[in-house]
Amino acid sequence: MADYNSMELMICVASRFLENGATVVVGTGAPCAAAMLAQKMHAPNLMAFFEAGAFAPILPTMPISVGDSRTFHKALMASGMLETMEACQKGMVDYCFLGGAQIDMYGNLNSSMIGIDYEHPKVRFPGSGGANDLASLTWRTMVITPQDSRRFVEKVDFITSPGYLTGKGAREKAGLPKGSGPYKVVTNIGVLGYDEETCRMRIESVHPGYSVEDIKKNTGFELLLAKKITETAKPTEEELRVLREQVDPYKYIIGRG
Amino acid sequence: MADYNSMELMICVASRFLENGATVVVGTGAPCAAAMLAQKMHAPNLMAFFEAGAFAPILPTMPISVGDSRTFHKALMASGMLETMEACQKGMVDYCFLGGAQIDMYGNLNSSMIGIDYEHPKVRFPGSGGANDLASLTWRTMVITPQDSRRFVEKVDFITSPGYLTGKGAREKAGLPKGSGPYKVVTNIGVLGYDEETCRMRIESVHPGYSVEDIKKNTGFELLLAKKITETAKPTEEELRVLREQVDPYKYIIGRG
Amino acid sequence: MQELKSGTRELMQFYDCDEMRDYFRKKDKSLRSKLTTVSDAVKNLISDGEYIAVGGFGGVRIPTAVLHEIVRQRKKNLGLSGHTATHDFQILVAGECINRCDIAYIIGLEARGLSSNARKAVETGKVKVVEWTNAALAWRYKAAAMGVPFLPARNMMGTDVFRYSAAKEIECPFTGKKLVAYPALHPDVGIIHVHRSDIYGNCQIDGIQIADYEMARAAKKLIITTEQIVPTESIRNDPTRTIIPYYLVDAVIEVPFGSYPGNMPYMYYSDEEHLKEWLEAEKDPQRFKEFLDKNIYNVKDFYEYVEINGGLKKLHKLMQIEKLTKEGR
Amino acid sequence: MQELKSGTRELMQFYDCDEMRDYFRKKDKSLRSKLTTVSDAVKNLISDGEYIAVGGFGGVRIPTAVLHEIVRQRKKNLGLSGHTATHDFQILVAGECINRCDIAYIIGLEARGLSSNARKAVETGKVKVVEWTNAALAWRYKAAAMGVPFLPARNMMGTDVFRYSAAKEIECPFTGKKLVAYPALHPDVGIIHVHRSDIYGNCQIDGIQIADYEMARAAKKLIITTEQIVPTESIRNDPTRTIIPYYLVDAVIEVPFGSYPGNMPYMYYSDEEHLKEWLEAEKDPQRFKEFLDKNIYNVKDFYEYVEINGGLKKLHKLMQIEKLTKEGR
Repeated sequence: MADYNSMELMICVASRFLENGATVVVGTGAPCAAAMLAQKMHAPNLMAFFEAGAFAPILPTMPISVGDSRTFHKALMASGMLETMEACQKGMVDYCFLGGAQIDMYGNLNSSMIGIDYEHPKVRFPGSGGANDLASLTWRTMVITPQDSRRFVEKVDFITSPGYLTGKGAREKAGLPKGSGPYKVVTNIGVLGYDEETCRMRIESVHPGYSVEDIKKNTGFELLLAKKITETAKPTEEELRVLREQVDPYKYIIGRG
Repeated sequence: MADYNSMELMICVASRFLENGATVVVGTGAPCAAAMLAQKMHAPNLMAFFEAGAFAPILPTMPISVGDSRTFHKALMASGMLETMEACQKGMVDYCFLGGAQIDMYGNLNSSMIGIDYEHPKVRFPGSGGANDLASLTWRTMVITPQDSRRFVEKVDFITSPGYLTGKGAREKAGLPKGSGPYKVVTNIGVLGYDEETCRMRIESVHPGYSVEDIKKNTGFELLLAKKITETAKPTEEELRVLREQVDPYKYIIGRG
Repeated sequence: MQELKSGTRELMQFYDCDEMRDYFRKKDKSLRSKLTTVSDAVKNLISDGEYIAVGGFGGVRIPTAVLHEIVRQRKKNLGLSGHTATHDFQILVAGECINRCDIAYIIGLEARGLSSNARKAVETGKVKVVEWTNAALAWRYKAAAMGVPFLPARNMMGTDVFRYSAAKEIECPFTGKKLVAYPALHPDVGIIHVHRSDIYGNCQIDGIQIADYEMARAAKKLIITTEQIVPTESIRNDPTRTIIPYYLVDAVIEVPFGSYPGNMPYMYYSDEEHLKEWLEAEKDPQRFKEFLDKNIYNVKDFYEYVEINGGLKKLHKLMQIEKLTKEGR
Repeated sequence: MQELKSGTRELMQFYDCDEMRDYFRKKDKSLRSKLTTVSDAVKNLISDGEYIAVGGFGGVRIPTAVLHEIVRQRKKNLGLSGHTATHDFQILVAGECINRCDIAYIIGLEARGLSSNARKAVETGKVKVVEWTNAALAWRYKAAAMGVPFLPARNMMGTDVFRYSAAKEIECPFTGKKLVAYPALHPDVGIIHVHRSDIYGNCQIDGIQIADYEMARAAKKLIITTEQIVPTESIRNDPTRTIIPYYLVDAVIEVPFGSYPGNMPYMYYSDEEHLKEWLEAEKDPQRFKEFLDKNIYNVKDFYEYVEINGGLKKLHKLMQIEKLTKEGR
């Protein structure tokens, strides 16, 4: 039985959601590792974009910046940021991966500030970057994040990237493209998805060694339950081998797990 | 004294309006020859664009199409049509050269159709191409055309490219950029400009061998007179030499004069 | 604020941006070979009644082989985006393939004169038209390429081109200025001839790209003919030059000298003799019929068309003219 | 139709499109040498209070020499377009040169962590901010580059980013859809580092251009630093690669390794050691002051800055890392 750390687990689990033939805008870190792992395992035809303008590179090593030269190493196209953003706006891109300091039950993400007074934030974060764009314009937003109740909050202090906003139909009513929105949240404890009727977050699978209670305990709002909650399949030996030997041999990402 | 034909005369006269350091979108034929002549005479720093995307070429010979390979021979940039059009829209381009089947006293040009029923034109012409764009977006529209009263009409059947529309202030009221509009009309008989108060066409100079009466006789509307009407300076020997030897050695254009 | 006007015509071609999102979501984006034949590409990707757009500039970098095949397969009731459509328009009208056209520039062949046959088709109403300009159609492609339903601009207002268009005036939310709004134009099929493509459809174009950058990103289906197929490795070695990425492309066909009788920048100049012959032939219906039989209907493929018009010797001359080692025209 | 909202902030930087037309009309477009020095370019082209934009991507292809010189000349009250501004933002905040910023991404250095000094400047209000996104700022450049006062898009709506922006909602005249409208952004001064330029400012960039195509066309004044000056002939031999044409450019300075400590694609990788040292130094005010004295204030020019951080030996290592012949980080 393979042993693994929580970063390795999250990357393996996330990678399985990326099907062959899909398109994904990835960032640095875990999302990039997940996309690379998917390409090497079950999705050789997963096409990866980077928001600064790189299309379908052959990644030689982990990029530090979503605009650095690694992101367009042996790419099929090195273009500009709006090439990526407009491909997303046209509906060409299936997935994006985002993170944030806070997430709420509708998948709204905050990467801008902590505090209630915009002029006087308690803590200021970098802001949207391309996160709002990707959450608005790709079809499905994925999140990879450690789970705790300070991060999974009833109400985010600031909506940087739109989830389902206030619930079903709210995105469309706000003007965002029809049919787009949050998809999965992969944490160190389990996998969360969204209830189709209410657009609220729900527990879909629990990682080996954890319970539904563990997930609830680490969440600051009431979670719904999927009809059938499964146990997450462990990383396979093959997944771990490829991840460790080919995707992240220098442990830039999995070393943090 | 140099001898010349009317095409040579028109090209020489038109070229003198293009000052050094100016920018101009040229078409094929006489405008292209005028721009090349200006560059070789008094305006080495006249920058020529073509509407299909060529910037500052070194023209080896006359292009047949405003998009053919001659237009970007040794160019500084080979881009796209919108690069040119947006440069115009931003106010980067001083001059354009247009023609048409009809022109009226406000410099409105028709290159679309003869007839009064749009669905059933008596004669159909190619249409705007880029003409409307250039007349709308560059600062000053120049016209090189033979003059007769079938072409210089009271009312054009169809406004393809905007002159001053219905008179002073009409362009701005219609939404076109402030301060732009028709500038000079160089014909085989004389040079026409526009009265600042009324924006109506006026006689500014008369070519050698012709009279103000000749211009009026060949115009289907009442022309105003500039305060001082001059006789057009003849093409100089140097102008003719450069035009014939360097600009159009195969007489593609000046052979038509 | 003054009254905001609208053009008086109906839009010939318009897809809602959410409808297009659904379409592009489903489009196969896997890296698979798109190699096919001209005949199969036309048969499988262009249906009667669809709206097409042709790359290049009328007589420059045009996909002649595909245009001829459309005529040969007797496609009917096509719509066309007439963005400086010259020889391309002439071919499609000769084959009676189109019945409607968003026009900027049609009928003419620039400095070469006018096509009497194309003119007659428009004058008699066989081809229905709506007015635009070169920039307007390019901006319509650009809106589509960006995934927005319209773009604002500052031309066309106050003229009859606007009046007989399907554009609308809007008020700028920041300045209060009057602007013209151009609706996105997504052709059903785009057809572009390029210098180089790999088997997947990653394309490079040398020299001006006219409006092909935008059109390639606007079209629902995209057919590429290319002077040569290059290894994907050469694309990956210089991805900065990729103008059309593979996931937009549905068909790739290697057609050397594929822009003939049009100009292919840096490679060969236009065949002015043949274009003149075509214009002349149009003047007499019987002669034009024979001309079309000889050059298109009774011709098997593009090789044969080139062959009967001078073959390698003619091509060599056009290469010399392009490279300025021989005098043209 | 539902109510159309507006962001609650004021626009930091906006020029009317007719005002910009007058400006661009008067801009000298003659083909003259723009060669100058970093120090003169900053002295003559950047005034206190102006609004600047920095090309590249924060730590990739950045014009470091100009940024340091802005600090050295103690420019004040500059505005900044914070389009993924990372190390560039860090430098300008360290010099206390900026007092306002249109932000998409600031404070952070992506995977490297956050700048405590930059964060403090924003948290304390020393740098006033208005919210946007990367795409929004790029579209604002694009609107300016096109010569229109705004562009429509489909992001940002429904979020607090919109709420604390100066964007507006509009209704599409063709579909009735709600869209966000982004006002044109014309920086007073754009600063871009490129791979190659001639003395006039015709520039080529290898690899992704981020938003520099648009920004170069939006800026009122444009400063170019370049890895190398090339003969104009080489530009004319491949005009397809020209990304920035000369008439947009006001100053050209040859600065080899000019993106150091940032990454220059295909040439050298970022100096992660130095960037880490910088982040570390920020943690203690006294130490940070010494760090800045050492690296900027007491340094004559960019050569010296490179020299004290390892000189040729360091540069060689970064070239090896970029070319994957040596392990980085």
